[in-house]
Amino acid sequence: MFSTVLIANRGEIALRVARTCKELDLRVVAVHSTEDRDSAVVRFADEAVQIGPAAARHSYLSVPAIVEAALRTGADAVHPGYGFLSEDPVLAEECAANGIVFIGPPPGVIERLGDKTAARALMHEAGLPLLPGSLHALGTADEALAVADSIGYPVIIKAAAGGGGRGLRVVPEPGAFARAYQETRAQAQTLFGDGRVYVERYLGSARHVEIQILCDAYGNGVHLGERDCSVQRRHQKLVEEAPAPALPDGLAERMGESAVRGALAAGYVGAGTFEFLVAPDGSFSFMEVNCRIQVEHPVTEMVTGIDLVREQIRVAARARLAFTQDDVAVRGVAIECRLNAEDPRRDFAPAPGVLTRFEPPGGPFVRVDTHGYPGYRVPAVYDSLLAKLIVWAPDRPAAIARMQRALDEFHITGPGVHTTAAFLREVIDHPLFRHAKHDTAFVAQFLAADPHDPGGSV
Amino acid sequence: MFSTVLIANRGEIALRVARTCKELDLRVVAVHSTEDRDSAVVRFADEAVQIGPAAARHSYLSVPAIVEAALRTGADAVHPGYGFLSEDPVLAEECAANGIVFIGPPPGVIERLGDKTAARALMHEAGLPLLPGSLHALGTADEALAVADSIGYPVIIKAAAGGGGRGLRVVPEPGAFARAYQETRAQAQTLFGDGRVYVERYLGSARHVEIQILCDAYGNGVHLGERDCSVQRRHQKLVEEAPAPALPDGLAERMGESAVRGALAAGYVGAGTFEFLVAPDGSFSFMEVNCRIQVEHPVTEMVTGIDLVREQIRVAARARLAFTQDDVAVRGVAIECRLNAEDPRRDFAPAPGVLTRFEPPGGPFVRVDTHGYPGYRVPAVYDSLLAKLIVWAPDRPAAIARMQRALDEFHITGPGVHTTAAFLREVIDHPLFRHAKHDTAFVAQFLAADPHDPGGSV
Amino acid sequence: MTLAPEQPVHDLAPDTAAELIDLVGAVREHATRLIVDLSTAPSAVRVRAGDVLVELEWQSAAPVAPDHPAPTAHSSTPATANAPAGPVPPDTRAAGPPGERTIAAPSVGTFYRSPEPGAPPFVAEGDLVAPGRQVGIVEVMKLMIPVHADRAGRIARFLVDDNEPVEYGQPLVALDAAAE
Amino acid sequence: MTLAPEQPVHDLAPDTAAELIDLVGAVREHATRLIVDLSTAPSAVRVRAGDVLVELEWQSAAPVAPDHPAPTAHSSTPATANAPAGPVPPDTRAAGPPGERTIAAPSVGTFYRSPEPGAPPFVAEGDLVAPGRQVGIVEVMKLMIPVHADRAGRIARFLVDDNEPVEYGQPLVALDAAAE
Repeated sequence: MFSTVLIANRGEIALRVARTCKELDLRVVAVHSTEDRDSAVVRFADEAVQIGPAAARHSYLSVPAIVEAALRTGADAVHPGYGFLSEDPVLAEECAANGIVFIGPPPGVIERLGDKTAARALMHEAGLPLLPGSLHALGTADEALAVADSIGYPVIIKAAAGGGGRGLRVVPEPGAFARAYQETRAQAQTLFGDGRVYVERYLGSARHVEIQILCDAYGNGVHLGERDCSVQRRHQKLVEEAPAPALPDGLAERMGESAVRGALAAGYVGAGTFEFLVAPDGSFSFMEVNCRIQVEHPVTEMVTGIDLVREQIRVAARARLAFTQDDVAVRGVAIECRLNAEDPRRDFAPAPGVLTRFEPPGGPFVRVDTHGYPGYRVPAVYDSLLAKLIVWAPDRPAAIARMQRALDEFHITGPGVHTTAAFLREVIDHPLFRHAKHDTAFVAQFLAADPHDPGGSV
Repeated sequence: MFSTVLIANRGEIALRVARTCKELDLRVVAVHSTEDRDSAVVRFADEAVQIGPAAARHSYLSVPAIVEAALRTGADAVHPGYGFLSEDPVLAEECAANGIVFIGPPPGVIERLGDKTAARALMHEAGLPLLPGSLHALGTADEALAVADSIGYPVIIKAAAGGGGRGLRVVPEPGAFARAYQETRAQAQTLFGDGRVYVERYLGSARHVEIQILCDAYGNGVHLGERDCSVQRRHQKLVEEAPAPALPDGLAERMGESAVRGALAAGYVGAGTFEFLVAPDGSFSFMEVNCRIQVEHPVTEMVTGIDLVREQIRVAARARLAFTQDDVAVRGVAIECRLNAEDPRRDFAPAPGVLTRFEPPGGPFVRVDTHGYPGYRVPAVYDSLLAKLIVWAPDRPAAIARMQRALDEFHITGPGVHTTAAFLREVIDHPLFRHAKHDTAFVAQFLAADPHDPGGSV
Repeated sequence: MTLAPEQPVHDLAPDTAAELIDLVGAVREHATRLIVDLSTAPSAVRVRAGDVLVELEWQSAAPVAPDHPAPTAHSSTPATANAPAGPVPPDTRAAGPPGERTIAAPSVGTFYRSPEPGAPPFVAEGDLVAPGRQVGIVEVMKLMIPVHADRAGRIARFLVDDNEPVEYGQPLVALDAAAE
Repeated sequence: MTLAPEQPVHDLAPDTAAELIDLVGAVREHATRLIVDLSTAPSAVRVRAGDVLVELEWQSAAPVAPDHPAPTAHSSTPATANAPAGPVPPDTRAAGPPGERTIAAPSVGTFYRSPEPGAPPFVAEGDLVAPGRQVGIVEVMKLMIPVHADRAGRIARFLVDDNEPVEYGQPLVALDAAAE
């Protein structure tokens, strides 16, 4: 096992990782920007290093600054959290070159699965079902149009280097294709420095269901069940739950087996997520692999009892998986709500500021993962995720009732500060969600009919 | 099901009960003294009634005030919590007389089991093992001495109307008996208005292990496993865990079956606790029944996934138990620490005051039940329990590591405010506890060797 | 300014740093609560305890919206531990003009102005009462608890109607104590 | 100003430095909390405990942006979003006499005073430097980042030894700007 783990992240996930490190009796090094010098993880860590200014590209995205901090503090492992450098093969390589363990898959695996077309081709070979579409990045607009025509409309154009809901464009009919193709390529070049795109069929009504997998360095892999993340706004997840409600019998098991097969084919080591779309007819299609711990990992932890960050650290330290697929049992239902510092009445504009009141809910089967505390100043320059509220219950109606209670109990106020708590309460209360009849279009439909978003911009 | 539940209690348990009521979509009425008008449950409840002054005997212990408040607010059920009137047959009777459901056992059952000698006799009949001792209250000192002599020393003298660790006296040898007998009788008269006492053998080294039971109104009963509450200071529990560590194989099951048999023999309805002592030789003896929800109920909830307050309310509403003994599965290990507003360096003297900082821990598998919040003024006039910190993990070492982490994360400060958090950290760290070699004498021995209690008064 | 020059404190023995740290916390807390508890924003506040001083001022009469601790509607009464038998400190919920005192409910229950239905009330508005004079009844679960004036004065007005439910400590009767 | 002159406190026994350090921390902390707890910004605040005094005032109704109540040791620097290439606002951890400015580390890394081992340092204490003059190097992962003076002045002293690890923003060199 390691002696010291440097956490190359901020916000709730940095604290989340630090907590498990402490439980494993590991020394914790936090790195932070000037903006985050009073952050919860800095207060929690054994040591903190200020690695750069507020701008993430010179702090949380600076590989040299992070490796320098690791070397000087004697860290023998780096946990990248999610976002930032979590899926950057360069950090993984630099860590390896300096004798530091990167807690994540090997750099080559990150690189291959990070290229969404390469990942599609690899999973196709491994026998996973894909949506009709291109297995390789597309060339000229005419070539791409021919592929789109052969798939049938609507199609979705995606950046090969994209992921996390960015660099996407839906094309409803052939006449709109050429322009959307150029725009997506240009956007991909801007966002990812890589203009390659691919096309696949777009499912207007589908469930986003993903499988959590865990592999050790000895070729053993298990899945920890599925999560439903269909409650999304503009491809950003808002509410997640495990298990996925109202799936056809046996579907989750088949998806789980597919994910493990795909992971082993890719040489995966660590915790990862296979994202699938489930069509109304019950068929499922591979979308992409996320080579990191996910924001929504707690719902899997709550139903399996397995601390995913602990297992990440264990397998990174070359330990074998301590359990087999048969040992993994899912109990009850867990739901997560993401409370963002955003104002739903102003089209979810960021609403940061000082938290004059910050009182998380408590009591039975309620978990809060947050870096907030009374007096904390939510910075304007980073992601607006302020807290994850997770509840568990024996069944879904009880979990929904518990989430309602817990959301009502969460008191966050401050000058200029708004959160999505009340909006999430309405989402959870909605009959479509309560009856598990929702799909990925649910929030957009809900907002279109709702005064939260009077401009109707969704 | 009910429409409105009045909670006849204060502090963390009032909020705990209110949370489950909300989840069951029940209207919540809080009652409070003048001292508690800004309390968490008052803020949480749908309606609050000020029923009396700070002195509990004119507020939380006033049956007329509570029933009056229930009638005027349209409450159709009263939840008594623990302590105060939770085991007072008069409140149960007055509720019944006014058409209100008392959420607890029938008055006759409370009365019979509240008389510790009657309870012993009843459980003896039901075949439960008792410690050698008197089955009835004792008469003259000479008669009592003869009983003690026949039991063999040390013996313990207990108030028939006692319970909860009050009204006890240990007698090491015959010469000390007469005086201790008179003192215990006088104390019992003062504390409980009932001078009757009984005698049983005193086990110097024993584990306190208790069984959680749940019975419906149709003669169905189950147990939800055991809790070890051996970490006690002056008969007050400090740390509890489920399951009990290092018990001989099959013992917990035998105790569970005994408890259910005893409960059904008593005509029990609701949630209750059978307290046992487990001797070093692995034999167990019935001690008493607690006819209420216990402070330490969360550890059972965490390992079984069953919300005990919910089940209390359901069976009080004449619902049948929704599960059988076979459905109850214990998973992992849960530990609870009681954080009291006390100063361990001043012999655990109450240390109340305003909480200028109050930041409970969070993250994976951590639960906090507390009525504290930033700015809350902990009153001096009530019990010093400020928060219960509960953790869950797949095994005991991981649960202990998690508790250490969570205790370190709990920040409570204020002028004059002290808590037992750091003391509990030392208890949890102690090799005897870590290796589950501790018994009910553990804390006293620990304190005798420790600077917390320089006077050596324990 | 406005925050006037401060006089030195000569007579107190020097405190230890630890004592001062405790004290400054308490004084600051009380200053905050003081402001929070006020319904009208002050333009300056000074709280001193021994060697500890907290002062604040505001440039204009901007509303000081009390933030936190978030009190409920009845936060401003100091809690006390009086038994119902003794004089009950009234809530300030229905605070009247200065000089006016209130008589508070000795129990949760129902307030009656008369000994029994149809009977004349114990007292009427405008009556002069002596200390100990009964002015009403609070009934709790068929238990009749008399309500007495705890001082001499003139009955200014009833704050609660006949046969109305009351909480413990709720002001029942306004008494003009100055009118004695 | 509006905060009027304060009279000295004569009669208190001199505290030890350690006690005063504790005390000033606590007083500063409470002053911050006091401001944080109010939703309307005061125009002046004074908190005193014994020999320790914290006073603040604001010239206009400028936004009092209290950061938060539990700052770490380096709480008093306003956070900024400058890129390393630009001038780095130094921490006030090693604040010197008034008029003195510091040059801050442009990156986490190791500070060197000389271009290479054994070579003479870029500048020595007492040197007059022009804006843009290189005064050192911070090495991060074999990348050499020059440290420049951002204004003219005299090198007052080095705040970090040669070959010592530094954090981003850490003051490296004290510059007497008035000595230009």
